[in-house]
Amino acid sequence: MSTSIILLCLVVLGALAYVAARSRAMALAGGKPSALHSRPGYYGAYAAIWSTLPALIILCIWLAASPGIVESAVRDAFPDDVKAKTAAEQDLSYSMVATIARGMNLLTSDEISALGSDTAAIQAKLNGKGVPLAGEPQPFMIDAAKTLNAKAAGSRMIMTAVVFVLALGGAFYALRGIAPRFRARNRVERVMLWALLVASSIAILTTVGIVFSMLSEAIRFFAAVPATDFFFGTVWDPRFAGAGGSSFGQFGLIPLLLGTLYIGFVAMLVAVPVGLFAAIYMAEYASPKVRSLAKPLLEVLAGIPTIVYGFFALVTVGPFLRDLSAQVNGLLTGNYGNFIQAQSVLTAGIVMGIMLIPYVSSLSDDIITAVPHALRDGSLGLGATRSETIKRVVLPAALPGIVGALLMTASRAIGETMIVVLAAGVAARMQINPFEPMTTVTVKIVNQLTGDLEFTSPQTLVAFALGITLFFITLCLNIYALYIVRKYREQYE
Amino acid sequence: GAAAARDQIQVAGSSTVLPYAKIVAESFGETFSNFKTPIVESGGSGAGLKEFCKGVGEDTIDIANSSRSIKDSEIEACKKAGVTDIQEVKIGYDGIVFATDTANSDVAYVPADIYKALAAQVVVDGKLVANPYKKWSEVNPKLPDVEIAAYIPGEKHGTREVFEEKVLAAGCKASGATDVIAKEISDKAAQGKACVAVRKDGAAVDIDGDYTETLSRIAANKTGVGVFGLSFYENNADKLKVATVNGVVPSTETISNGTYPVSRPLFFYVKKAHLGAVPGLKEYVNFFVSDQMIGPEGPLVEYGLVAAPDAEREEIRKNVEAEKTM
Amino acid sequence: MTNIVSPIAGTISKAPERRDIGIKRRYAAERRFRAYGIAAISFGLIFLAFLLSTVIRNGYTAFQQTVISLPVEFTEKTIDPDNKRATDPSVLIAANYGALLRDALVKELNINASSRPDVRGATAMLSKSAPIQLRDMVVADPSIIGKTVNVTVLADANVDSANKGQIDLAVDEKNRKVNDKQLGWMNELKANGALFKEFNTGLFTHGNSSRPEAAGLGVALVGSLYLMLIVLVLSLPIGVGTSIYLEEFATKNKVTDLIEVNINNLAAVPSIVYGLLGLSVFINFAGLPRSAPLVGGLVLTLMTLPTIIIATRAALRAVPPSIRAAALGLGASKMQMVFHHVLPLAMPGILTGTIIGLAHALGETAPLLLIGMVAFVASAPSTPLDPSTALPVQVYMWANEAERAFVERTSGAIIVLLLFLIVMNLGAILLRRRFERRW
Amino acid sequence: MNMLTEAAVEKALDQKMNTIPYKMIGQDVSVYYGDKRALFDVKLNIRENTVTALIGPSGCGKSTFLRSLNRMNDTIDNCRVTGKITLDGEDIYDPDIDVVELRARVGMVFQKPNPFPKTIYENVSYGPRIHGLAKSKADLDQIVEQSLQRAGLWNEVKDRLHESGTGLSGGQQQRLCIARAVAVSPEVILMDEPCSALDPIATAKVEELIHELRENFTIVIVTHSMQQAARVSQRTAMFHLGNLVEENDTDKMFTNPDDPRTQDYIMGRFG
Amino acid sequence: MNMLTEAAVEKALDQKMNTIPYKMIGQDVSVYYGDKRALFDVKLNIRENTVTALIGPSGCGKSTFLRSLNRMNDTIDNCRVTGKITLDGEDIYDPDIDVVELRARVGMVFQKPNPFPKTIYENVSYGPRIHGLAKSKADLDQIVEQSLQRAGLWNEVKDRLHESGTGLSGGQQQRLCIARAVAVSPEVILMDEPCSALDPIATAKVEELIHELRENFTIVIVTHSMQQAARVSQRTAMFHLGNLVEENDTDKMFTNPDDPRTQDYIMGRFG
Ligand SMILES: Nc1ncnc2c1ncn2[C@@H]1O[C@H](COP(=O)(O)OP(=O)(O)OP(=O)(O)O)[C@@H](O)[C@H]1O
Ligand SMILES: Nc1ncnc2c1ncn2[C@@H]1O[C@H](COP(=O)(O)OP(=O)(O)OP(=O)(O)O)[C@@H](O)[C@H]1O
Ligand SMILES: [Mg+2]
Ligand SMILES: [Mg+2]
Repeated sequence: MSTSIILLCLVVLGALAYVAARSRAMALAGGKPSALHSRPGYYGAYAAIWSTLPALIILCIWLAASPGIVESAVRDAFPDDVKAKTAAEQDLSYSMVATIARGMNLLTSDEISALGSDTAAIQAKLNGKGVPLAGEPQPFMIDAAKTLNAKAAGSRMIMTAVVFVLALGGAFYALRGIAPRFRARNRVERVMLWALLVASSIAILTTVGIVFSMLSEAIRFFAAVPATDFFFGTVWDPRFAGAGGSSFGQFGLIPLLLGTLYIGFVAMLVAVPVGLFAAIYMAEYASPKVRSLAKPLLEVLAGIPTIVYGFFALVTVGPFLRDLSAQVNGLLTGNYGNFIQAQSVLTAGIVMGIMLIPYVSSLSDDIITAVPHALRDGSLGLGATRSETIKRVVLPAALPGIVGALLMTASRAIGETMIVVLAAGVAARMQINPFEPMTTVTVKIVNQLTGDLEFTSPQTLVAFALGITLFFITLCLNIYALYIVRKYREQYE
Repeated sequence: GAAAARDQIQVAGSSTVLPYAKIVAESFGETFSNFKTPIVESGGSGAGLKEFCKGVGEDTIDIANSSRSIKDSEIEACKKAGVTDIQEVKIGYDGIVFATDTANSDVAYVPADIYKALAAQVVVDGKLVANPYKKWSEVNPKLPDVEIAAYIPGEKHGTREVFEEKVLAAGCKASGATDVIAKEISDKAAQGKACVAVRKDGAAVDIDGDYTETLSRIAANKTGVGVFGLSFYENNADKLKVATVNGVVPSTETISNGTYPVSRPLFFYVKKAHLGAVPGLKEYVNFFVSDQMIGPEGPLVEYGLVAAPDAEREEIRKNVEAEKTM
Repeated sequence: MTNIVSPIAGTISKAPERRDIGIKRRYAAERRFRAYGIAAISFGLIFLAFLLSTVIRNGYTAFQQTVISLPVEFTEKTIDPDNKRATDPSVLIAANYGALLRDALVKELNINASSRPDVRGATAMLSKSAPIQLRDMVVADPSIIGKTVNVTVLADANVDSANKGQIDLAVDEKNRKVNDKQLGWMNELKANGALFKEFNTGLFTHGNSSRPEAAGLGVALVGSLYLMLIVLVLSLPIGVGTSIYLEEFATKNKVTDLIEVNINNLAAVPSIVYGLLGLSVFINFAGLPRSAPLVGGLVLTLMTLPTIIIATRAALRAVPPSIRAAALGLGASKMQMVFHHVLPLAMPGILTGTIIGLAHALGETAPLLLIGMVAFVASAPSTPLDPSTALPVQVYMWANEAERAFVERTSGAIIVLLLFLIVMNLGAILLRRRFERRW
Repeated sequence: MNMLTEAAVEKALDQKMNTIPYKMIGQDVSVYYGDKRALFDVKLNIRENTVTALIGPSGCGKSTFLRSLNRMNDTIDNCRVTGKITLDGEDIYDPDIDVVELRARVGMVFQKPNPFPKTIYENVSYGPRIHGLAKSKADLDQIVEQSLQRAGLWNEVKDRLHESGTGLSGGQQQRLCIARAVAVSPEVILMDEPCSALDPIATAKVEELIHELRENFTIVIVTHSMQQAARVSQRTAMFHLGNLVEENDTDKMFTNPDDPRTQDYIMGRFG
Repeated sequence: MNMLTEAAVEKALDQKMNTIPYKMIGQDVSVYYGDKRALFDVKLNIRENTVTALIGPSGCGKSTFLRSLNRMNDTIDNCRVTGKITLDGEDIYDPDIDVVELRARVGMVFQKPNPFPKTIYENVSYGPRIHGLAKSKADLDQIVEQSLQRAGLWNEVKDRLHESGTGLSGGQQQRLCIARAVAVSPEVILMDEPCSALDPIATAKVEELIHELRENFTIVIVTHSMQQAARVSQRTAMFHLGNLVEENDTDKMFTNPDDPRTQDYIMGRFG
């Protein structure tokens, strides 16, 4: 039975269990719901959970585990000469066996027996069914594939049986356990709590996934380039080695890191004051009409694709700043030379800052609005002006939330790519002038990953090293930020 | 999962080849109404080949587009994953041109000028020094008296290698810098690299984006010089003025007959194992290399591809027919 | 009203000496503060207006398309000379429909049919998709053969640009995509009413194409719709569930601190890294197909989760404890307290997080690059497992096209993307307003 | 412990009310907020169908004790309760006990009015709804009306049942909270200064309601008004600095208290 | 209107206090919350250095009137005030008037304790600091100590001035709010049921404080305790359903009110 049909059956079974348990509970209570410990719906949910959840868990585990078990069984049956080969070659053989097995499932049993062990014919036949094989299969593979299919089918049959037994057993068990004083709600809520726990574990799993999806390639990078050259190098020039350096090039992280922090800092310099003041105005001064209009409008800024901002920086903001600087310079010194480059830290920072405004404003607005009114009354009643109230009472009370919002904004600034590419360029330089171009870690990650470079060379692999390094750096920053927030948190009410 | 067999060709790789592959894919879908239009991913030659070398099977891609030939290490990686029989198909050439804003006067470069203007180190008075030139006219009095600002392909681009090899290295040699470098640097590999190292003081700007970005940069800085693909230039001839190299105006003819020096071949790679299995794949490859597509009259050339000479095309087709692998 | 100060009743007290509480200075500060607020909002809105007006100015023309209406004679001789269509329908597909159009155009413009350059110049004015259009007409209804029908076909992108005045006629003829002769023909057709602009429905229905005039956002729209549905359906419950667990149930200890830091950190992970994750987990490990909206949706979900979680937690934290106490005191379980009282009160904040998160997801290209969604896809996906692209991808790809006609389409696509965003947000904003209440 | 219990039994024998069974028994109840100890070994029994008033100066731990009777203290992170409290003989701090069920049986009205930001109707009907006390909409309507009437609020709000509960005045809000608690018909009702926001008339009504409820319910009320304690309660307990100073019949307490501190407090000599 | 004023004048002649000047005069004050009218043409004068108590059943508009005296109603979105209120003869609703200065002169203590989520010290020093009343840190320290002492809180908190104000018990919180208001030394202090969260001892302290403050300040207090009104005030005003029923000397009010409704209310006949 296919997985989706099993799932469908489970859903139906769960629904039936729900209805049955609910009416049984009602019957036991004599139609008086207050005689029950929990509302009747909870009894229904309890039975539904018992009838589906264990079965589902077993189903998932089985589906995840059985291919591995079948694989090892099939591999054990490989001829000795195959087993003598390297692990990589065995892997290849197995993947071919798996492909053949998959292909055979598309054939009728008559076709299979007609083919016998004619390997070339099998390849042709499978090709005809749209299943490509890397080469002509060896005879042992045909048998192995047949074993694989047989074992897989057997496993599936047992699984189906187990799942249905579990489902029916669970439903029966739950129905039998129902009694008026039975604490169905507590049980259901415990399952809900577990569901919530599982939801929050997804964040952890994501982290694990990110680390693992980068780790192996990062290790390959560090095998080629010494870690010290990477972490402490001050030159980023992957194709040109410095005097006496490695044979690949210079992979200095520091200029990228500085660029990341610098551009992020300028962006925050724009976004934080503008966003915070906008939030304060919307929450404290603006009429509901203005607020309900301005807030979603500002939120549009967050929704514009960053590539649009990028071109905006490239075509409009950059040249504008350059010409402006030339004018200013001319007025001051008489020399009409521009001191701001068209692509610079400043350009990228400003444009990115604009993109980040709604992150600060919308979140802070919600947080400021949530500060209890009594606090404002208290301050106003003492003769404070509105702005004093905001500065001294409302903002401090809202601070933990606002810091959270700012953290998220900063995070977004660090992770942004397109704007930087177009507004600040891709040149990794180490300098402190905000009017000159610099670049960021993320830009290099994207570029090294998506270029025409050889995918096996350190030049591409460095992207993974950069990714993992950035990941740990931001992790440290976040830990520090949490510490700061904890220290200054003020609880109201 | 044991999904049903795939009925759509999957292609990934170079963004330079993408427009050509797109045209072919679209025409293929229109001409062969029994096959679905192939999916052509962008993402770079490296990423494309990486996917290509993941293995054989309907859950892997069939074709990798590439703006450079596959490297040995990549073939090795392919082999490790079971991708043994790879068919290399050259589709033509990509011309690389220098262009400025139309408002500028005509420019004519020789590689030596470009080398002197853009190299990290140049020879002055027989010594290797950090590039001192600020204006083109300092490099060569015949060139315009404007600040050097060149928008060259970033290091992630395959074009960069061609630029280094065909322009900088050639200029290095022509200007006689090679000898000085050979004297000052002993390591052979480092000598070659010194020739093609580009200055990093802001006069030469790496562009990691596409040619549209270069175009925008030139629009923002009218005296700048950009490096473009021939096709891109031809589509924007009203905004750009092309420069001659060694006195030759770049065009499909001058490149294909070899007089214009800066060009590179474009390829795609096919998994032989997929040829019989993925419906339409064989037809697609044949269709791609037919004169109807890559011939001098075909839509690819109209878009800006430099067609390979007749004999070469014939050779390509023969190899495809024979399913010749690397 | 002066008579209230009756001499007999209590007199009005004399005001005591005023303390100096710096009223002037403080009011100036107040006004400044307020002005900062107005300035901040105006700054944001002016930039928005500027950005939008730029986009719209560049892109509004994309919503119109030049078409040419021609009386096409579906001559049997050209389509099916050997009259085999009854037995072999494929002849209808292979037939030379371009010739029909060429003949119609030659006749319409009175061109000397033997002048090859002229004929080529004239047929170049029609889209290369036009023959396909005729073919589809004939395949759908073979009885049309032999008749003359007025067919409206797409004009070539260059003609379209020229018709919209986007081609600089001052440029030398040979550096121009439309030559003077073609301009003359265009004017002639225009005068006859055969060449005109109409609303560009193709922009919303067609798949991607290498021909600007035929390229549309159909695939991208469906793809983005799938993506957003998946992101919404997954990230909202998971995000809210996580936040509820961390905020209401988890005991505050090192482990929850770790999770909190971890989530904040995920928000800082560059989006392309999520692409790497998606590639290795969903495609390589779980075996899901490339270029599929399902995978894209999963990747974007993971990317959006931190945003939603952070916003939701802030919103939950802002719900007054007295409400929780009230519910618990009535004998509500903690679950009931959360779902009946706390969550509805936190809804505005949650929706804000969702709006921002979804907006971010809607505009993101980088992670899609690695899972194969930045691709040329011609036909719309029918399930979330079929290859597809998304709106920002289409913007990204069109922005990189060499042909000039894609410039307006790029801006047009951005406009559509923003409209999509607005429609999507409108729902959330209306919901948010319903939940918004001061207490 | 045994000794203490014996002493308590002896004391109980001395009293007139010794025939009334205990609804709740508190033994050596101590409460800590983090390191800070707010209650010191309080031993206080609550008699069935009796109104017990808790009095004492501000900050002496009245609310803290009250909240430990229905485990509302569980919701305060760093709050820890030791000792034993039973309800009908069951230890309410037993891990097996269902705190939700406990709180449905031991209802609570808080010091600060805290209506839900929902309509008045929803505020009152919430409890009955989650506990399944009403079979039909009509049932529910009736419970709502009855509860509001008992809380003396019905006439003021009957025309705006579907307006927000937070729009009421302070006094009205508190009465709404009382109505909400009463609607669940718990066995014990804990009230933390329920009348501190009410005017005398409304207070009188609530006191009357308390009187009426006493027939079926056990009530514990914290009040800072000695008069109120005298009016409504049969038993009074006096706290000071986290200690239970004295627990006695209300009549006795206000006329002839055993503990000199009670005397002093009632006479207004300290606080 | 004229007639009413004349009647008031006659009434005033009858009173003993007619020599005390008016600090605030309210004429025909009506307050609307959106469409709902909460006060109907209230005419009430506040005498200088006098404690005026506002009494009346819950929801009758006491708080509303009080809040209109320092324009705290401005902060409620849909609230509108008509009529005229003057402070020392100046119309406080005049567009030229400065609400900040007004509120610094007319301070307020609220019904629900609302300490800022800051330390106790910062809570009290907040007002003096924004108004620049202290020249030095020592000055400020002194103001803080004095205010806390006046509010009867000093001994309880002097060792933890730098802990959070929200960590105090309800009663302590309210006294902190009183200290905070007193610290600005306003001319008029409005108190909205300031003692509703306090125990009798603390209440007595606050009442004493009110007594003490009366020498220098004008005080308006809303209370639901008739006893308290009788104890602390010299004048009492009785509200009912948004109308001012009667305003009179406290003594007279509680012994021989002019209006039968006052009589009824004091006797507990309605509410
Ligand atoms: N959540 C808390 N955390 C820390 N300490 C607390 C907390 N709640 C109360 N306390 C402290 O515990 C002691 C007893 O407080 P409780 O609220 O029980 O007093 P109370 O008798 O109810 O006073 P009041 O009459 O003012 O309400 C006080 O000193 C108070 O400061
Ligand atoms: N913000 C508001 N919006 C709408 N109506 C309100 C608002 N505040 C008060 N009211 C209404 O105005 C009337 C007077 O309320 P007010 O708070 O002045 O009464 P009160 O006499 O202070 O009562 P209490 O003794 O209960 O505090 C009440 O009917 C109340 O419902
Ligand atoms: Mg208390
Ligand atoms: Mg009030």
